[in-house]
Amino acid sequence: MSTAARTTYRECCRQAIRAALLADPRVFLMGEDVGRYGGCYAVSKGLLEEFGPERIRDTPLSESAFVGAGIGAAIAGMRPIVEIMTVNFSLLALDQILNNAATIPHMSGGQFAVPLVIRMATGGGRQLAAQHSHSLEGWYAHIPGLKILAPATLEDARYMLAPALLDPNPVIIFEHIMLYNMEGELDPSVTSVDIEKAAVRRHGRDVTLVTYGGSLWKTLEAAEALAQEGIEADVIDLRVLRPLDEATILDSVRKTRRAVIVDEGWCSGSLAAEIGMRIAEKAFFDLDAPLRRVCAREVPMPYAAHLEQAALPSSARIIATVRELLGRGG
Amino acid sequence: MALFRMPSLGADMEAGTLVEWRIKTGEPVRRGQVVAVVETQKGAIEVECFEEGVVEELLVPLGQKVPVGTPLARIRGAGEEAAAAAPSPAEPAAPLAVTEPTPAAAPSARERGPQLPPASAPAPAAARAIKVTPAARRRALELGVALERVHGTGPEGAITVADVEAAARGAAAELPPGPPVAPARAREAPEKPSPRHGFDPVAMRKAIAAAMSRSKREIPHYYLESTIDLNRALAFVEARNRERPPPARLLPAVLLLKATALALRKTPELNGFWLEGGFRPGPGIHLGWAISLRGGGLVAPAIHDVDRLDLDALMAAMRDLVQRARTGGLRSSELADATFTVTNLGERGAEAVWPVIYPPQVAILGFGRIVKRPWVDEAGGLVVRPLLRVTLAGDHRASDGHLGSRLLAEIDDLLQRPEAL
Amino acid sequence: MSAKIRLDRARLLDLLRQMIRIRRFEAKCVELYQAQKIRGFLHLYDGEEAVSVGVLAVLRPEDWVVATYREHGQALARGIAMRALMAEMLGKRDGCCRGRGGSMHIFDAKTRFLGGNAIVGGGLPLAVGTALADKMQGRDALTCCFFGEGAVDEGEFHECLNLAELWRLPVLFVCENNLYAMGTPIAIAEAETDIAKKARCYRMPAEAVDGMDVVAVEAAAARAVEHIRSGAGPYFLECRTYRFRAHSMFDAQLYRTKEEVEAWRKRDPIELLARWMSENGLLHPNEREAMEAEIDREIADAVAFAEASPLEPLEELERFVLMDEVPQERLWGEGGAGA
Amino acid sequence: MRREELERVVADVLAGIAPEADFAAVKGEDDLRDELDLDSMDFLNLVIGLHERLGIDIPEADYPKLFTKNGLLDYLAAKTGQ
Repeated sequence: MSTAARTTYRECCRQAIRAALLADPRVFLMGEDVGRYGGCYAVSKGLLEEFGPERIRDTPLSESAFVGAGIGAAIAGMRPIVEIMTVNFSLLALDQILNNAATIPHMSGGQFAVPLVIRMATGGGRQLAAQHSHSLEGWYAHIPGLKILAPATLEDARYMLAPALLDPNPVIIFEHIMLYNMEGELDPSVTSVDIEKAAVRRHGRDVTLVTYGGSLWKTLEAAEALAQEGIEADVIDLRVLRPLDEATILDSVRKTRRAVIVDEGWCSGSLAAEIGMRIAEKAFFDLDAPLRRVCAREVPMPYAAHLEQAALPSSARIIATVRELLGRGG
Repeated sequence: MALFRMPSLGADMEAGTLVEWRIKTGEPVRRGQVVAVVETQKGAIEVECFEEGVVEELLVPLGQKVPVGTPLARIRGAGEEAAAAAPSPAEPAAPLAVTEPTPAAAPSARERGPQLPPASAPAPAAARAIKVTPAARRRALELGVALERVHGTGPEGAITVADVEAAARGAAAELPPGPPVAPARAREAPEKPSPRHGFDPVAMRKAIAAAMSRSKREIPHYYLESTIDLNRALAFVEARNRERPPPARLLPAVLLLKATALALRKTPELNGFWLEGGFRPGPGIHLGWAISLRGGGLVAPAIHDVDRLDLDALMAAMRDLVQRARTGGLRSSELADATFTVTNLGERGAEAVWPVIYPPQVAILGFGRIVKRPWVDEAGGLVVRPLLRVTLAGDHRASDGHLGSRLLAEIDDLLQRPEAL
Repeated sequence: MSAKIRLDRARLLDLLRQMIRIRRFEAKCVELYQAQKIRGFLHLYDGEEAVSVGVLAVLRPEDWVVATYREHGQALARGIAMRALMAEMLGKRDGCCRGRGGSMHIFDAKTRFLGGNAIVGGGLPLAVGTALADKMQGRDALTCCFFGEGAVDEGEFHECLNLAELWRLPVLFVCENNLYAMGTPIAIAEAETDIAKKARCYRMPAEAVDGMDVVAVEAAAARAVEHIRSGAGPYFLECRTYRFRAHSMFDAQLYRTKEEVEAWRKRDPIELLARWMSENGLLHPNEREAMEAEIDREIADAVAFAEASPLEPLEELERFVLMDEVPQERLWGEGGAGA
Repeated sequence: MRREELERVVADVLAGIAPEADFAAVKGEDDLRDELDLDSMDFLNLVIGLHERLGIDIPEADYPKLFTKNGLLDYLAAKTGQ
């Protein structure tokens, strides 16, 4: 049995890409500064030296062109991994993602699949302000034809890429910027993960906390604090934002009868809204309390640390929301 | 305006027959007053009312069998205006389909012609004002609990599932903590219950069959047994009784119940319910005490807060309960809210009993017959001692044998120090 | 292949026949549109036939074609069956996209026809991608990408020309310059109206050609393809053409004069070729009538086929939103290497 | 107190404990507890009833003397005769 080695989320992302490049000659990495610079968040550092410029392609700053090129290349037999520096920049490629990647399989009557993986950084917390800090994965989760993943753990960061590349559909992987430095031991017993199911990261009877990505750890922290007060929470890590693993959410809510959704996206029209609505549609008569959300405050992400922290979901806000839901105000 | 409804006295009760009104139209009623007697498959049960006010109208005639939740009477609160005579169209008295209308009633119904409720019957004011969660509303329907009398503890004061279940178990959850209520209420028991209050043995057998089948089907029982030396406990009872006239005397069973209740304080995981796939702790230590009935059958009414009763109060409660159980004078709140059950075979029973858990409780304790047997005492000497075999059946979904063992060990320990009980 | 094309009679007759086939197919489409059998937007290629026919004449089966929403000409010239095309126009199950694409989104995996792209400029990145894949996998294939001069306004045009040249990708960029982006004349949209010149700024060989002269188009395309297949990177062709009809069906054409249209009609690519062939004894009397009669029979058959085709069942609505395989690879073999 | 009177008092007290019990049908040497299905609580209630009706003390140590019908009536006769 191998022993657990100390590693980081960033290293797990890198090893996942490396393993994919080794496993399949059709795989290549393409994006801004992925080669010589080593990746904006240093995920692809060292890969250029190992795999060469054909397979670790620095691109010009033309998101639409290189994302669209990834789509075309996937259609024509390759398995591209396209990196977009941050979700805010992905808007420059939204045309290609929505109008081509997500629609061509259906629009062509099933003649063309787009086996493409797009990775991008998301989320706030590093004082990067309003053009580098948003969580727009909920927008992407709105789009039929895409699969949306949000690895929150080392194991998911390490092992989600392989099934994503095997998938015949365009898969977008959102990596939260606050997780890259997260250190831990990669569970040696895990050698693969699925990209279909949510994971219940903590079990409890009193309330269901639904979250994903960077918010998972705040939510788990809140759940531990609540346990000290005798409130036991189920914590669901969605992992897959589209298609949603509705069964896991509903099973939990039917048990606990209460749900709080924690989502770093803005509240209005959010993924949290979607999850809440699904619960309302399918588990209404199991609810013993109103649904609640803890989302980012509705402002462009500010720069100053105290403002940014106030805008982001926090474990304190999660705790307060759960307390209120269980009638334990104060 | 409040409605007094056919209460649910247990998860297996679906309907009841109104056999006696203890109130009349125009009379005042107090909270907790026994207002009616209802015949169930478990026998006649006095039913308390949880409203204050004046009886405005009795809605169900004697002898009618109605489903749980059916309004039985309308009670006008203090200061409220008298309402129109007709029952609220949204809340019609609903006889069970199996009940044939009496020949006398049928013609008058024909004379009146069909009476359909208006298409848009307004909801009763109380139903509009209170907040109830969807799950609680469904649970209330299942348990036949009138939401008007449930106190909400959820967000914005909403009634939650836990509130409904607490209300269904009786008024305990609504009363402020204080002296136990069971002995005080015992004084209201009728001296001579009418013969029709006896239990129907066939219906009772069916009820026991349903509950016990469900238990054995759903609950993975585990069993633990200990033999306890009762030498000190019996000597304590004997010495105490020697100085007292018969009405003040104790039975050894009192010590067993008290020891059980005190031990449960240390293992709260065994005192409560398995509901919706999870354990819910009981609101207090309310021991169901299995009482066998003459002519067969069994009831297990609850004695509330046994851990807080002194031995004399507990003995009084037990005597009262046995008396009323055997004459059919049990109250609604006593039958539905035990958090743990004890069965005691007594001096003429078998040496040990492996009891079956009463769902949704999670454990039951069985005391066998006290027998004299050889025993090795603390000094290692062989002696003859009165021994008692105590058997715990636990719900393995809710607890493990380790916890059960702690309960038995604690009971043993307490029975070796009877003066502390 | 030499850049000089052989212009024997059979070859010229085929060019003429293809252009007439497109023209008459679309005329039938207008009829069906007005009978409300075709709906949505319908963009006609009337006047521009020489561009697709001339360019696609020099392509090979393993090459990719990326077109715009005005792509009936490219679809027919590329060899997509008229029956499947007409059934798609009618939104039927036997349409090439099973009724999901319609006029603006024609796809055909067998001929590597990657749309039917109805976002102006949106097809260019795809073309860069298919060319990148071909190059990385060492396949001797190119991607021919059609777009209008309106796409030149888009950022994607510049991103893609840059990227294709930067990476020396086998892309033939074909700009169908018909002078109007919907109703916007190029003069009020572009500071520099010489489009080929823009391409040259990206160090890409580029030429402008008379898009009404199918022979000239074919000759230019042949030169372009030779350059690309030599491994020298992309090539840019601006075909100057004109659409005789409205942008789409519901267009009062307030942006141009009837006189301008009439002047261009004198340069109708079909009549231009037919007249030249007649003058040189290459088109015999009655030959054109016979050709048109045969084409009309094919169109009638395609309409009958499309009318008879069933509708896609509603249960199939959500099919192909997510795929469970990569069907184009099943068609061509792993890696898309098959031809 | 005469034996018939005592027998009536006992039957009366028993009726409150076990309404269907037929004390008259019990034979002299039969164990009351077995014949009338009395458990320890019933027996205590019998003792309490007799104590209240007859005003006599019945120490716990004497309980075994009360188990048969004859024993009970003899005991009560002796107590009330004192």
